[in-house]
Amino acid sequence: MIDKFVRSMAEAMDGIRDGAVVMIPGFAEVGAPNALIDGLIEQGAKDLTVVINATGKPRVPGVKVTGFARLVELGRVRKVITSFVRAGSVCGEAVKAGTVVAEVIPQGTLAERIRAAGAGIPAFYTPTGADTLVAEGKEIREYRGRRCVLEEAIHADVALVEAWMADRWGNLVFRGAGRNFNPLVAMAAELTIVQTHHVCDLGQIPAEEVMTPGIFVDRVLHMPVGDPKLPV
Amino acid sequence: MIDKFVRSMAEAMDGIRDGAVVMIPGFAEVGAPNALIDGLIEQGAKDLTVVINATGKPRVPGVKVTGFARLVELGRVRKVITSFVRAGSVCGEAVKAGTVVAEVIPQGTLAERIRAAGAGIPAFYTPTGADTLVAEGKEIREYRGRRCVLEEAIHADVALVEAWMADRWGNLVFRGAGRNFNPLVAMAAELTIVQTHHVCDLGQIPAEEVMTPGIFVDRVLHMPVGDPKLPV
Amino acid sequence: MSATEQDWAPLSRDGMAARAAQDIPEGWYVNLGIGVPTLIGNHIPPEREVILHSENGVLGMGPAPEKHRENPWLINASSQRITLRVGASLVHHADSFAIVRGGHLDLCVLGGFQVAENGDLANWSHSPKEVARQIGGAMDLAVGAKRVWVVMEHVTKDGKPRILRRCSYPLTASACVTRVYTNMAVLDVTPAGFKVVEIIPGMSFSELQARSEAELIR
Amino acid sequence: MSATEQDWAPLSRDGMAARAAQDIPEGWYVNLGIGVPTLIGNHIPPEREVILHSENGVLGMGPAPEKHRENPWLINASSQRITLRVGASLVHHADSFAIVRGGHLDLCVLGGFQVAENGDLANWSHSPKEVARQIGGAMDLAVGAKRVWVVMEHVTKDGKPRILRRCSYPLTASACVTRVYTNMAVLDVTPAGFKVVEIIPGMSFSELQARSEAELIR
Repeated sequence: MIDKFVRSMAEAMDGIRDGAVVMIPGFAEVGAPNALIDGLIEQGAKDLTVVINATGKPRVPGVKVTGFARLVELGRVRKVITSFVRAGSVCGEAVKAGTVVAEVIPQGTLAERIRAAGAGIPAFYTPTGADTLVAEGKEIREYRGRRCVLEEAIHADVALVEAWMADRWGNLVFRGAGRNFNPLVAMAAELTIVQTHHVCDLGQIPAEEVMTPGIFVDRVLHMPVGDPKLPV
Repeated sequence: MIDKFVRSMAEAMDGIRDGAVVMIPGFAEVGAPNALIDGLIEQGAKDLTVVINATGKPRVPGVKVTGFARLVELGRVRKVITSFVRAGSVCGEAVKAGTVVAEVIPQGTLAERIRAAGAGIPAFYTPTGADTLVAEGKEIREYRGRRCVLEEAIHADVALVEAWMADRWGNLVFRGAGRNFNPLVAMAAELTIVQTHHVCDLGQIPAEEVMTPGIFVDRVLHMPVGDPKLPV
Repeated sequence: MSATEQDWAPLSRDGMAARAAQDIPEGWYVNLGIGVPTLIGNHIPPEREVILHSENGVLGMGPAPEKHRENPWLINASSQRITLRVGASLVHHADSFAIVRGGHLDLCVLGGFQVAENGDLANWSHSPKEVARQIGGAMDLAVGAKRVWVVMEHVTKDGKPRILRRCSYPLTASACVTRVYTNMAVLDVTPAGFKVVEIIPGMSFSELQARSEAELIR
Repeated sequence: MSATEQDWAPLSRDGMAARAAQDIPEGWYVNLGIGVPTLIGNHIPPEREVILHSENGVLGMGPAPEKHRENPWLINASSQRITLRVGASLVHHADSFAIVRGGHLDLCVLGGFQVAENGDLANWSHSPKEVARQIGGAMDLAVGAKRVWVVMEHVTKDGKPRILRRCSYPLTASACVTRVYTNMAVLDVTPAGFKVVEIIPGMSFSELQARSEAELIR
């Protein structure tokens, strides 16, 4: 019997190596796999490349640094591929100090490069970013009269995913705007680890309503956490 | 008030021009927009380029030629982009006779090229087809040690779509395996025309369960037809 | 009235948003960028069906939720809690940006630092040397939408023009802007340059021109 | 027994399918091609959870439906009516081929005309001059799946070998096949060439070699 559920965070995080490329979805805390990020902090892998849409808000005095920013603060991140690095954020400071390398790219290009990895597309052209700083060093070709940039797929070793519902085959459903990057990173990683609010019996999710088929999922941890909070 | 419903087939077909590129989804009749194909036959546009996964089974004596094959038989199709041309089919005969040009490509490449048009990707690399006849004349580049073929997006003037449910904004739900190419062609065409089995009030389809958002849909015709038949 | 006294008042942020909202017809699919563009949503009458898109996968945003009736799972690209309109749909990020990049949005309205007379837009960075880079979805929107409008103050806080012959800040996209709504005027980007559509009451063409680097067309 | 008398019987189509089915472990995601490969599904015991994919967007096919209980909306890539297994999911064609091309299938099993010792596969056309071309999903599957097995008769109807040094028919994909199940043997494609895994009872290695163009490795 296929059973992708794991019983502990340690089991969920097992085997993540130093130097891994880790994808972290979520958009302003909605759909962010915060429990798994904490698990990764605990697990200890370092020298990570993290693929994440936004690298965090500016530090607020008195507010504890958590999540991805905490991973950066602990010196565990070597590189970040992202669409947002803010001045005054933990990551922004680390980039300024030269301890973290940032590849900052358009959000749509980020999403498409992740999907491309999952779909077996090694590279694609896009007009987004042509004639801008993000095209520097990239190949340009004209299609239908528009200059387009050649962008490569972003593959990951590990994806951390937050689902609303999951079954033992790893079929997933996301809630509201919590879908965002979750289905994409699940496709793009060698090892996809899911935290889920709810556990379903097999078949409880109708075939038409599965948002991420279990083929993209390796491990599922039942983690009934609260609703997402707005970032401070 | 936005209302994408049209009241007649003539209204649905209005403005399709000679020389148009028309996408026809469906997989062995499941999800095939047969009523709209009949409408197109009636409407009269000719010199068409048709993008369709399979161009039909061999002729069976005594069985009436319908659908796409009928369009070919009437001499209305100039070119077909497809993954299947069978010997002895109406299309196969037309290709042999030189009256129809066929571009036969891998099914996954076909799906991805259609999606690419809808997603604003003018071209992409894929290992599918490298070292085969379908790579002839195409650019090859190596990624991760594999030879990859450069494939371009396929845009359409018109997409014909079969939905199970639709609302007045054009939000669509497909049934079973009837989804197949339908959501893709809806994205890739300038004009997307839908036939739907059922009409829903706005809001009846939960936001999470919309399979094709109305932004990809221009016209919807209520066409409660029977279940798909297996091809002869 | 003496020549030095001004007989006009620039529009407020809400005033600019209201002005832009007037020009958005029913049935358009529209993405409203962060800042003043987001305010436009408040000025579209609810009976006018304009379908608002947000980069994080929401199509059909409704008005802001009432206090204590917020759904924490529904936010927009500005991380504000939102409601869904009846008829809304939710998709993942690649599908959401397929909407943007595939040319399906009728309009996106963005904030701007600078707009050039050829339609170049700069709205994300003041210098290529800046370490902090906040690109987000702006480059995708600027390239992908059928029309790109910019809403911004006509001049900077210290009075420097933003309506330029050529942008000095790093570009968001080239030749993308079709119209600009400022606190002083509405300008169309045409092949010949900026064409003035309207000026706020009391301001003359030459007063507007004096506050613009690019040459304006009447 | 005289030297001309054969002491062995080649496997039937079902025999080949049953043999291949033995080697598919629980938990694998598998695409079964048209023809004999499709029959493999009948030989996987239902309690062994193998998840079958079909190109038209089905993941988790179950056994064939009972007569008069068919769902006309559910078919496989061979246009046969199917059932869904509890736990199945349905996706569109681009997502279905993302599964294929993105390397997510543990295995696809294809029919073949010819397999070469370097793993080249020819299974869709007898000549580049053929007008009728039926490519379907074969090229995608051959390139995309983690493992590609081929099930085919060891020789053609007129006795010509299909296990070759080099394919003479147009390729489906190069260097993709990892294992071949014929009606006479199971062969692994290795860097050194075809390695014989097993031969049907009664057939000798030299008898198998005589029916193969490529040199076989014991």
